[in-house]
Amino acid sequence: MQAVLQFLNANMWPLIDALVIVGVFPLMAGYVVLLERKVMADMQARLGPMRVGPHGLLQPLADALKLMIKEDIIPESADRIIFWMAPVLSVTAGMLAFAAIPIGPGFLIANMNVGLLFILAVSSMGIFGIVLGGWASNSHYSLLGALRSSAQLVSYEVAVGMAMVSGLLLAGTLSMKDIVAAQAEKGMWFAFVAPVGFVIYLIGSVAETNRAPFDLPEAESELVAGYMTEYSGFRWALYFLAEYSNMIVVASVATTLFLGGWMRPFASVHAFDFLDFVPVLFMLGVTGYCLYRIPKQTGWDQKFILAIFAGICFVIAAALGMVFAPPLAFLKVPVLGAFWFIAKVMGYVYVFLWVRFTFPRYRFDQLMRLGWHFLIPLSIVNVMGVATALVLHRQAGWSSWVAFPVLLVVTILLAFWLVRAGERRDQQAARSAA
Amino acid sequence: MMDQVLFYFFAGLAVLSGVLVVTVRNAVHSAVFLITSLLATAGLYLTLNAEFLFVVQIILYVGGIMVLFIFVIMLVNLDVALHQVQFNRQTWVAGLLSIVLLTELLAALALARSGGPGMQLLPAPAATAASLGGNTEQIGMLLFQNYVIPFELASILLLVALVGAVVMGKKRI
Amino acid sequence: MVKRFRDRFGEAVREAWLDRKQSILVVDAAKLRAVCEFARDSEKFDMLVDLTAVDWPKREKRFEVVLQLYSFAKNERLRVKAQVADGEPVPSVIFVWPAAGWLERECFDMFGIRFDGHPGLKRILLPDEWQGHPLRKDYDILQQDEAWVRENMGIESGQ
Amino acid sequence: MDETRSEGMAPPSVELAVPGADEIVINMGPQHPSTHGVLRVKLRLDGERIDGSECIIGYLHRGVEKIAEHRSYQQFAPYVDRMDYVAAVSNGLGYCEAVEKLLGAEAPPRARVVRTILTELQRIASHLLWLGTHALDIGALTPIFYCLREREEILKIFEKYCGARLTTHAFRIGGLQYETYDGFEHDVKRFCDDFGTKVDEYEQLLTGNRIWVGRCKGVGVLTAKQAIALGVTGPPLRASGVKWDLRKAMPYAAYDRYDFIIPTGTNGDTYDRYLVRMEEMRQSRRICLQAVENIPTGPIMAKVGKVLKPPPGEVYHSIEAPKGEIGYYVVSDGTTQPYRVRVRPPSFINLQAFDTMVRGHLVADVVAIIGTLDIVLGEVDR
Repeated sequence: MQAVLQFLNANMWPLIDALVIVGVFPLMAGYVVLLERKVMADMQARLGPMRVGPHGLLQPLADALKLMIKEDIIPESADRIIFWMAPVLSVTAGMLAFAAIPIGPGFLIANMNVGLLFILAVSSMGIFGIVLGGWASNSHYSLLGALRSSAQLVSYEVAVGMAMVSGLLLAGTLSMKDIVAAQAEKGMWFAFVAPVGFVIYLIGSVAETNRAPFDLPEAESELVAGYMTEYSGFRWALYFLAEYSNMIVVASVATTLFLGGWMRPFASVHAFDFLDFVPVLFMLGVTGYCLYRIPKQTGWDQKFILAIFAGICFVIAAALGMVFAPPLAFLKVPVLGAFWFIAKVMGYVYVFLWVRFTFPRYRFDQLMRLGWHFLIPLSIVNVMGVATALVLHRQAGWSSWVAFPVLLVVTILLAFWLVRAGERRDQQAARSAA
Repeated sequence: MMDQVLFYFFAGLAVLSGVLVVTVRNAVHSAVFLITSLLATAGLYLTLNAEFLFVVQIILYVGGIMVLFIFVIMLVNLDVALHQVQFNRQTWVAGLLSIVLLTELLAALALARSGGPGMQLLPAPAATAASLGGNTEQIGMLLFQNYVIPFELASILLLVALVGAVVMGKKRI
Repeated sequence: MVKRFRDRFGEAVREAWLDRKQSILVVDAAKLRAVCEFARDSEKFDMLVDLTAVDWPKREKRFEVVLQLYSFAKNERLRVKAQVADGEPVPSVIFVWPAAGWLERECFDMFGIRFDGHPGLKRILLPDEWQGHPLRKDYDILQQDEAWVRENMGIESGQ
Repeated sequence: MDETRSEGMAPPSVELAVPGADEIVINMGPQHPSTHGVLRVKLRLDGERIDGSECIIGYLHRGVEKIAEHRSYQQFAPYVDRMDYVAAVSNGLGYCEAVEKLLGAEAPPRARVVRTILTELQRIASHLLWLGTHALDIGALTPIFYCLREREEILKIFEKYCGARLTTHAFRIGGLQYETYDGFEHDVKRFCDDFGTKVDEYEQLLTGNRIWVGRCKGVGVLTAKQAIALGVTGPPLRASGVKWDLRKAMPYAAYDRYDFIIPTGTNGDTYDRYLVRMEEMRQSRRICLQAVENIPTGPIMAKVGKVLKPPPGEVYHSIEAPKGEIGYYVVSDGTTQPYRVRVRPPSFINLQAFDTMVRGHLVADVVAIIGTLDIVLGEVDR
C-alpha cells in the first residue's frame, strides 16, 4: 500500500494528465465529428447539423447519448469474447499513443526517449482491433474489410515509417520533446527542410487511418461498412472513437515532427512577436461571433446555450490572455504552446476532411500500387537524400541552404521518374492484355 | 516494490498466456494469447529500462509478425483445423527437449551466481542506461561498431530468406 | 426489300404489309433464325431492338413472336413476326443477336414460349418456381400464384 | 461456330457453372448500397478477376404490361411514369406519341415544343442523378449534393407546370393538358443560364482527377460491335463511338428544328460514357435555350376525342430517353383498351451488356460498371 501511494505521489502529474486525456478526449472527438460534418456540409452547399443546440453545437452530446443507450447487438454466430474485446483494443491503442504526445511543453504524460517509436508501436496495435473485430463478426463483409484494412496498414506503415525517419535524421532524437526543440534550434519546421517526407507522411497517414480516398476497408458502396458492419451501439461508437483518435494521433505526430510542434509560426523571429496575441484575439473573435448570433436564435433555450458557449470561449480567451500578465509569465510558453499545437492539429485534420470530400476512392489494387510502387521507393530515396544532405552539410561543410534544396530537387526528379515508369508499366500491361 | 509487482505481473501473464497459446483449440484465440504473451514480454523489457527493446518488440512481433499470422489464420479454413487432432504423439521427445533446456537454463543461472568463466551477471541495467545516456544510442553503437559484421550477416541471411520466399511463393516470375 | 426476302425464302415469307408506315414481315416460325441471319447479314439490320410476343387466343396459332429490327446503315426499322402455337418451339435468335438473350427469357417468362437453342432459358422477372405465364390473355389480372406468395412472402395473397 | 461466337462474345445469359477449385462465387445484393435498387448480381471469381456474372432481376416487377391491357389508353399513361421513375417525362412522351401514331393524330406545334423543353430538362435531371450516384459509388461524396441542387431547380419547374415532381404525367395523348404557367420561359432560361457554368464545375471536380481517371479509364469496355450486337442504346452506345441518336435519326417532338450535336466517345469505357453524358447535358441545355426562345402560339391539344378508339393495327414508336431507346409497341384491336402494350426498356437491355463489360475486371469495378450503365430497376423489372 505504501509503495502504491509512493508511486502515485511520484507520478501525480502524468496520471492527472492521463485522466484528462481519457476524460476529455471522447468529447473532443465528438466535436471533431461535428467539425467534419460542418465542413462537409459547407463544401456540399448544405448547413449540416442545426437542430441540437445552436448551429448543432450540442450534436456530439446527443450522438453520444444515443449511441450509449442503443442496443448492443452481438450476432449469434459471432465469437463473443473477441467480438466484445476488439473495439476496446482499438480504442486502447488509439488513446495509449497520447501518452507520448506533447501538447505544449507543459502537457506531456511521458517524455520517453523513444517517444516516436512508442507511438508507432502502439498505434500499430490498433490494427488488431480491426482484424479481430472483422473476424469475430463472422460476416463476409467484415472479414473482407478487416483483411483489406490490415493489408493496407501494413503496406503504408513502411512508407510512413520511412517518412518519419527523414524527420528523425534531422532531429537526431526520438523524444518528442527534443524533436520540437531541434526544430526550434534550426529555426525552421522540418516540413520545409524535408518537404517530400512530409508529403509522404501526409498521404501515408490518410491511408493509415483508413480515411478517404483510402477508405476501402469501409467502402460503403462495396463493403457496406467493412469491419464495423456487424457492430452497433456503444461498441460501434468505440470503433468510431478509435478512428478519430488515430486521426488526431497522426496529426499530432505530423505536427510534432514536421510542423514545429507547439511553436508558433516564426517562433525565432522577434518581428513576428505580435503573433503571440493571435490566440487571444482568435478566441475573442469566436466569443464575439457567438454573441452576435445570440439574438438570431429561435427560443430562449437556444439563446441560453449559445450564451454559455460564448462564456466558455471568453474564459478560454481570458486564460490565454492572462499569460501576458507579468506574474504569470512562466505560463506563457505552455499555454500558448498548447493553443498552437491544437491549432496545427486541427489544420492537419482539416486537410483530411478536405481530401475526403473532394476525391473519389481508389481501387484496392491502385491503392496497393501507389503504396508499393510509388510511396515506398520514394520514401527510401527521400531518406537517402536527407541523409546525404546532412552529411554534405555536417561533414563536407556545405551550407544547409545549398545541400537540402539540391537533394530535394534530385528527390523530386526521381518521383517524377517513378510516376512515368508506373504509367509506362500500366500501358505495357494494357497492351499485353489487349 | 512497485518494480517487483510489475515484474511478477508481466512474468505471470507471459507464462500463463504462453501456456494458453498451445492449449486453446481455436487458432485465432491462440494467436490472441500469443500477442498477450509477447506484450507481457515487452512489459518486462520496460521494467528493465530497455525502452528500445520494448518498442521494437511491439513493432516487430506484435505489429508486424502477428498481423501476418492472423492474416494467414483467417484465410485458412478454420473449420477443418478444428476437427483435426492437434496433439501428435511426440510427447516424449518434447518432454526430453524441455528437460534438457531447463537443465541448461538452471546450469547457466548457477554458473552465473558462482561467477564462472565469462558468466558474471551484468551490472544492473538501470545503471547502464543512466550512465550511457539512453538505451537506443547504446544499442546503435553496439550494433554498428562492435558487431557490425554479424549484424550485416544476419541482414543478408534475412534477405536471402525473403528472396527465397518470394521465389517459392510466386507461381511465375 | 420484301421481294428480296421473298426471293430468298419463297413461301416462308407469309405476308408483308405496311401499317402506319411501318414495314411488317410475317415469316414461318421454323425459318425465323434463317430469316434473321439474312436480315442481319444481307439487309444490314444489325440491331435487334426488341423481341416480344402477343397472345391471340382465338387464332389457330395463338402466339405471335414480334421482333423489332433496326438498321444503322439505312436508318430503317423492320418488324418480323412469326406465329406459333402453344408449346411449339421457336428457333432462338440469340446467336444472331446476343441481345435476344434476356428478351427471349422474358418472353418465355411471360408467355411460356420456348426458344430452341437458347442456352439458359429460364424465368427472368418472376421467381423461378412461379406457376403460370402472366401475359397470356387467359391469365387474369387478379389471378396469382397464391401458393407461391403464401409460401415465400408469408402473406395470404399478393392482392 | 458462328460469327458472334468467334468474336469471343459469350451469350449473355448462360447460367453460371459450378465453380472449379480456384473459383468462388460471390453475391451482391439485392440489398446492397451500390446496386441502385434491388438488383442482385452473382459473380464468379477466378482469384480477383471476374470470369462470369449473372444478374438476377425482377424484385420490382409490377406487371406494367399486364396492367395496360386492363386500362383505357389514357388511364395507362400515368403507369409509364412509374417505370423509369427518374425520367418520367421521357417515358410519358414516348407513350403519348406512340398512341398518337396509332390514332393517326399529331400534337399541335406548341405542344411539341413544350414537350421538347420538358423532356430535355428531364434528360438533364436524369443525367444529374446518374452523375451524383455514380460519383458516390466511386467514392466522391460531394458531387451528388451539387447535382441534386440543380435537379431541384428542374423539379421545381415540373412542379410549377403540372403539380408533380417525380411521376409527373406531364403530357396527354394528343398534346398537353395544361398551358405553360406565367414565367415558364423565364424559369427555363434562368436555369439554362446558370447550368452552363455548373456543368463546367462538375467537370473540374472530376474530369482531370487522377483517381477518377484511374477508376474509370479502361473499365467496362464495350466495343461498337459488341454494343450493337447487344442492343445497347443511349449514352453507352454513343460512348462506344456509334454516332446514333433517335433525336437525329428519327426526329420526334420538335427536335428537327433545333441545332445540337451528338457527342460520341472512342474507347467505350466508363470514362467515355461519363464524358458523353456530361456533353449531353450541355447539348440538352442548348436545345432548351433554343426552344424556349421561340415557343409557337396556338392550341396545345389536338382533336382526339374524349374516348380513344384507335383503329385496329399496331405501331412501334421509340424515343431517345436519357437511358437509351425507350420504345412502345402498342397493338390495338379497335376497343378503348390497348390489346397489348410492350415497353422496350433501355435499362433492361443495357443491363444485359453488364456481363460482357464486367469480365476480366476486379470486384471493385463492378460498382463502377453498374453505375455507368445508369439503370433504374423500376424500368428493368417493370
